[in-house]
Amino acid sequence: MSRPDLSVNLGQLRLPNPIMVASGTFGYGLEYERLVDLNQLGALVVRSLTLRPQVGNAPLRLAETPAGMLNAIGLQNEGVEAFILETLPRLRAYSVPLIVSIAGESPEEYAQVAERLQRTSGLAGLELNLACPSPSHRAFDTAPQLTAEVVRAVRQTTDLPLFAKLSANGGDLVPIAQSAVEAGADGLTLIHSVAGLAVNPHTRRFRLASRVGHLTGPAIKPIALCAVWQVRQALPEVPLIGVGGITSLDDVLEFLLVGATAVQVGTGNYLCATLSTDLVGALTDYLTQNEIGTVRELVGAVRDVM
Amino acid sequence: MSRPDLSVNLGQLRLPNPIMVASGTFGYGLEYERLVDLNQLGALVVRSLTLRPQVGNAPLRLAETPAGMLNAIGLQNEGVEAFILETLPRLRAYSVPLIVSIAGESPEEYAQVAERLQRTSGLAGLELNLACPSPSHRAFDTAPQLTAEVVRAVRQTTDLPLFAKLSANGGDLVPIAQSAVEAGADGLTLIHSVAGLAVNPHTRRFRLASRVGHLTGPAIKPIALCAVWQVRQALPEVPLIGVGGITSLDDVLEFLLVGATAVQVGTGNYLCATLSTDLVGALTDYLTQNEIGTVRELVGAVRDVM
Amino acid sequence: MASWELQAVVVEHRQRAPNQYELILHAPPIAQTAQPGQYVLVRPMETLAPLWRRPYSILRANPDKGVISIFYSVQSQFTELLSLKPLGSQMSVLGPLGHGFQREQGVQRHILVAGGFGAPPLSFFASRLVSALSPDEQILILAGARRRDLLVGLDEFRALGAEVRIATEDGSQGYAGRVTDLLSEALCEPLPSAVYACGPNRMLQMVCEICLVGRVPCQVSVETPMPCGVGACLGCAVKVRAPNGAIWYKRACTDGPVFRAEEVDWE
Amino acid sequence: MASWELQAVVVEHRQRAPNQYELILHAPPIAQTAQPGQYVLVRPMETLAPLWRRPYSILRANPDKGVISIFYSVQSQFTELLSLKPLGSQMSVLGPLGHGFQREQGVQRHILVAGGFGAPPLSFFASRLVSALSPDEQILILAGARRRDLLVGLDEFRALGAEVRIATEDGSQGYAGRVTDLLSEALCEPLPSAVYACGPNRMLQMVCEICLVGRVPCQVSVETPMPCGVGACLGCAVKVRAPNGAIWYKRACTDGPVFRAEEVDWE
Ligand SMILES: Cc1cc2nc3c(=O)[nH]c(=O)nc-3n(C[C@H](O)[C@H](O)[C@H](O)COP(=O)(O)OP(=O)(O)OC[C@H]3O[C@@H](n4cnc5c(N)ncnc54)[C@H](O)[C@@H]3O)c2cc1C
Ligand SMILES: Cc1cc2nc3c(=O)[nH]c(=O)nc-3n(C[C@H](O)[C@H](O)[C@H](O)COP(=O)(O)OP(=O)(O)OC[C@H]3O[C@@H](n4cnc5c(N)ncnc54)[C@H](O)[C@@H]3O)c2cc1C
Ligand SMILES: Cc1cc2nc3c(=O)[nH]c(=O)nc-3n(C[C@H](O)[C@H](O)[C@H](O)COP(=O)(O)O)c2cc1C
Ligand SMILES: Cc1cc2nc3c(=O)[nH]c(=O)nc-3n(C[C@H](O)[C@H](O)[C@H](O)COP(=O)(O)O)c2cc1C
Ligand code: FES
Ligand code: FES
Repeated sequence: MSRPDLSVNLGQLRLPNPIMVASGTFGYGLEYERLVDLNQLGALVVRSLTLRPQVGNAPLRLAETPAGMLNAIGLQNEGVEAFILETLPRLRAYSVPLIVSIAGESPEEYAQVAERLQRTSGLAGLELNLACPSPSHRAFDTAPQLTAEVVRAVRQTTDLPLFAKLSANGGDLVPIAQSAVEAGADGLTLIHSVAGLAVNPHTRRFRLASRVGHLTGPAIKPIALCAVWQVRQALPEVPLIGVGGITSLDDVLEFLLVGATAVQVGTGNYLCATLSTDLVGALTDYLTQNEIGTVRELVGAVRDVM
Repeated sequence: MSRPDLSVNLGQLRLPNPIMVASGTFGYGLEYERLVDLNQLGALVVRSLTLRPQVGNAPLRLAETPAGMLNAIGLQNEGVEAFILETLPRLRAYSVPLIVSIAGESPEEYAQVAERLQRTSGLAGLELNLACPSPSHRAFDTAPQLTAEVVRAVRQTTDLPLFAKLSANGGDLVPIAQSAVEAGADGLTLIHSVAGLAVNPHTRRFRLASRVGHLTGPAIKPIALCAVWQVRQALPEVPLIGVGGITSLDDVLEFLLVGATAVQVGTGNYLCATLSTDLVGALTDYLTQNEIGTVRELVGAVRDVM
Repeated sequence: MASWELQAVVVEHRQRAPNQYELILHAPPIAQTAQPGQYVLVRPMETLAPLWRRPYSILRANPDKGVISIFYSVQSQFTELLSLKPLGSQMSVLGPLGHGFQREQGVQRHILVAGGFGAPPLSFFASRLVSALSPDEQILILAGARRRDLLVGLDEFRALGAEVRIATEDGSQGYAGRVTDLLSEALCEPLPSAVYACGPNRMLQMVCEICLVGRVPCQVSVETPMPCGVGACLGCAVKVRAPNGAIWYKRACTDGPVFRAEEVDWE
Repeated sequence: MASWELQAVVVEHRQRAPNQYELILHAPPIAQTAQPGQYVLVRPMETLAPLWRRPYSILRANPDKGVISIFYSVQSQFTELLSLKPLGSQMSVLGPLGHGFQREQGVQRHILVAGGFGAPPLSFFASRLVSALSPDEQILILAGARRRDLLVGLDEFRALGAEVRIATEDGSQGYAGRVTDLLSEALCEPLPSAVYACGPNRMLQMVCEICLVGRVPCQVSVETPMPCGVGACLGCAVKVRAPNGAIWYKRACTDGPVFRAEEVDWE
């Protein structure tokens, strides 16, 4: 049999394969460049950038939870300007589609970052991190009109493919997803994380300096799958990127089957640094062995138990 | 040191200790009567009862997920009438505070079940299961006014202590919690579960006949802790019952520290049938060793990292 | 029936064939009451993923020594953890659980149909049957698997002196085909028979169909997830049909795992 | 610096003291480049809880044999799983990671302060120091723990011929009190010294304070969770202060785990 076709289209954006790495979990990619062949990835999403550099939250920033983890990094990043001047030139050495994630405190801030990125070259798309970075910040993914404001502001500054990334904290995701698409998003990334908290019973203190953090990892996979499936039912034409708890080929297949066109690996990178590219290989083998010509056949192909 | 005081008050309801078993996970209690000394429990919450008997969902009803599980039992139960005639008399042999969980398709149905239970004796309280039992059903915990309707209808029929049990699917829990209390709930049980989904990648079928199910177990513990803490911040006077992922004494302490006055053990019962009463013992030892006179000292006592 | 939640000690743990392990546990109250077809829920370690305990049929119970044994293969993480349990270590065990096989009366041949890891409970059943067999009764074992190396428990069956017929789907040992073919064949032989089967659910479904058509008394041990094992969670639902056609759900963990063929509605 | 993600084979796994284990792994590229103070991230099994790999200091690296060893105690589920790894089994290892200890120049005494399981990286460091020591240089080991049975790696230190002074908080061996008391005492001796420390963070903080006051060059290896180990997740933040008072966060995993005393802001 001939080599299976792994490429997928997220609207106008064509990816060589559906395995991306998730924003913030993989740094700028360069941290992994000696371990992972970045060019084998479907896309590389860099950590969320803000208008100005951010020092991030005080420690403790992380806590391990059952099959998951909490993080509250607080958007530590060098800022969009330093990224463009210092980091992006090094990333241009790679052919991997590069997606920049944007965060901000207001629709205007998002738009300013997007506008600055629009004026540079070598980017495949933008992802809007609409989740709340810490309790003191505002989350833009908890109400349809907030989401729409950010997406609309950004859409006006750029013609790059635009993905709105939502967490699952805002109740019913469908209206929020809908408003993101109506405001101009080319696709949706589901899900960012779920709000969570942990206490160290021995010290009787919160485990995170920020108290509340983002729950990620295998623990949230059923929640993320549910989000993708529900949005897919409501918006069958909108390209979805599934993320949450992927650590194996089976996990990738689950997300594709419920309707994700591509997936992102986040916490899984910490179980094995080469997980993302290993998954590209495993997916290729799976398609070959099962004589599936194109990975797109799997998207949304889940069936009922009976 | 003298024996520590484990008793807690949930409004008017005094429990000998804060360790309860969660509705639906422990059957009617009788299934465990030869394994567990029911009288050692803080309270026994029986599975949710409906006005009429329910056969429940078709299999498959369960799926294992990373550190969690999905269930979609579909409220299989004998109905309130059979419960009162056949099961309750056997439960009356025990002195454990008995809480009956109620489910229904409308506020009226909830109220009818409550009204029937009000006319019997030997109950310590009622818990309202406001979560959605399956995709075809209506959930009453996703919007403040829906929650209020059910609680108000039930409150009018009974003077038993009344706890509203909410899942974390409705976005911000605080307004929902608030409306439950304003409508007459004496306390809140947090959380029921989180909506989740799983696919068997080998058969490409949903793992549950109902597709979407209830995610429970250790995986959701951070989410449940966050819910308890956020509601506690907003409603410091309302008694909260924490539930979600408890499998150890440390877990119990986490829930107490963020503000739960009592806790429920659900999925944990399946890791060890005697977990709930083992936890009563472990908690007693903990209080003794740390010279804490009453468990109530721990409630809400969490502090910041620094 | 009573069951116990206890910490059992590993007193023996040996590989019996490539990827087939027997684990012997010191668990006196369970050993004293265990009946063929009953099972235990075990938790090798305190890790939270895999979360559920898994059910294992009791392969043997020695009331005098207070030990039971289970037989398993490493299939995934749970069984990998199980295989690492060292001698002398403890693990949480709940059992004995469920309703096992009941000896059918008034038949001359007890046919035990084992598909792969369906063998352990039938092996236990056979050993108890043998000691109570009247002179005109006999036991026939039909054991099947996909491949020769997936056949389980043949030594035990042979040690009982029972006739054993084997089927492998790839023909690597015995008859090349399904164990259910052997069953159909055996039921053609003119001996009043009863059938007891354990194996994959789709095999059980075929066994039930064959026996219902032939009006042969038949008991099957079904497989479902069983988190609680005591009838509390209602997750292990098995669809059953009353003679009047009414449908409801029984619990595999306590009403079963052994059901009568005519009860189960396989759809 | 280069690191490798590989499947390492367990070539030796032995108990060295009650609840102290040495695990020797065949991991040639790591063995060839490992420097004292560097660490590896290991994942004994594919279970998802505990989720993170854990960091372990490299205790020894033998470039010729292609093996490294780590030293650990069973504290919780992760280390319990680790302790069950049989000979010949494989586990995922990422390393060598981080910046280790750098030999301070122009001092006559290298004081290594080890608190409990802080010993392994210092043991590795000492072994490399010894072979490069000039005649007028010496090594002093200060090893501390709460109790005698929690002391780690004394054999290795003694085998190097270095002077070893011991402190236990309960007085069960050596000086009764903190290892930092031994440090203060040692620094009173009139020898130009440098300090290298690894142990619980609160011990490190005291070591830093003592050395800053005494103007003694000092390096400490800090402990934080380290999910990625490569500087990507920014979860292992350590608060640092520039000479001008500016504050920001460095990454323990790559900028450290060894930091200079004057850098770290312990608050
Ligand atoms: C009453 C009862 C008695 C039992 N008795 C025994 C017994 O005596 N001995 C015994 O070994 N088991 C027995 N089982 C089954 C046992 O409980 C476990 O399910 C079994 O050991 C598998 O455990 P696992 O967790 O390692 O695999 P799991 O993680 O539960 O996986 C289950 C199965 O799915 C399979 N799977 C994975 N990928 C694929 C794929 N590509 N295609 C198809 N399948 C796939 C896995 O290989 C595995 O076989 C019994 C079950 C019941 C209900
Ligand atoms: C750079 C670096 C190098 C390291 N090198 C080594 C090494 O060489 N050897 C080594 O053994 N470890 C080393 N560690 C620590 C190691 O990574 C693990 O954290 C350690 O093995 C504990 O693993 P665990 O998962 O079993 O315990 P965890 O589950 O992570 O628990 C962590 C600790 O919390 C403790 N805890 C639980 N209850 C209480 C309580 N009531 N009061 C106080 N504490 C409690 C646990 O006992 C345990 O000690 C290193 C860490 C770092 C960052
Ligand atoms: C340490 C860490 C940092 C993260 N930082 C970001 C970020 O900067 N921007 C963002 O959109 N998502 C961020 N996320 C969320 C991930 O991109 C991803 O949505 C989430 O981790 C769920 O996927 P997973 O379960 O595979 O990790 C971060 C996650 C982790 C664990
Ligand atoms: C098998 C099963 C059945 C349940 N049935 C009910 C029910 O009938 N009514 C209800 O309010 N909650 C029900 N729940 C939810 C539990 O009461 C509890 O809220 C949930 O499991 C979270 O706690 P846990 O993580 O400790 O399991 C059920 C949970 C499980 C696992
Ligand atoms: S396993 Fe829980 S009812 Fe059967
Ligand atoms: S462990 Fe990830 S940045 Fe340090």
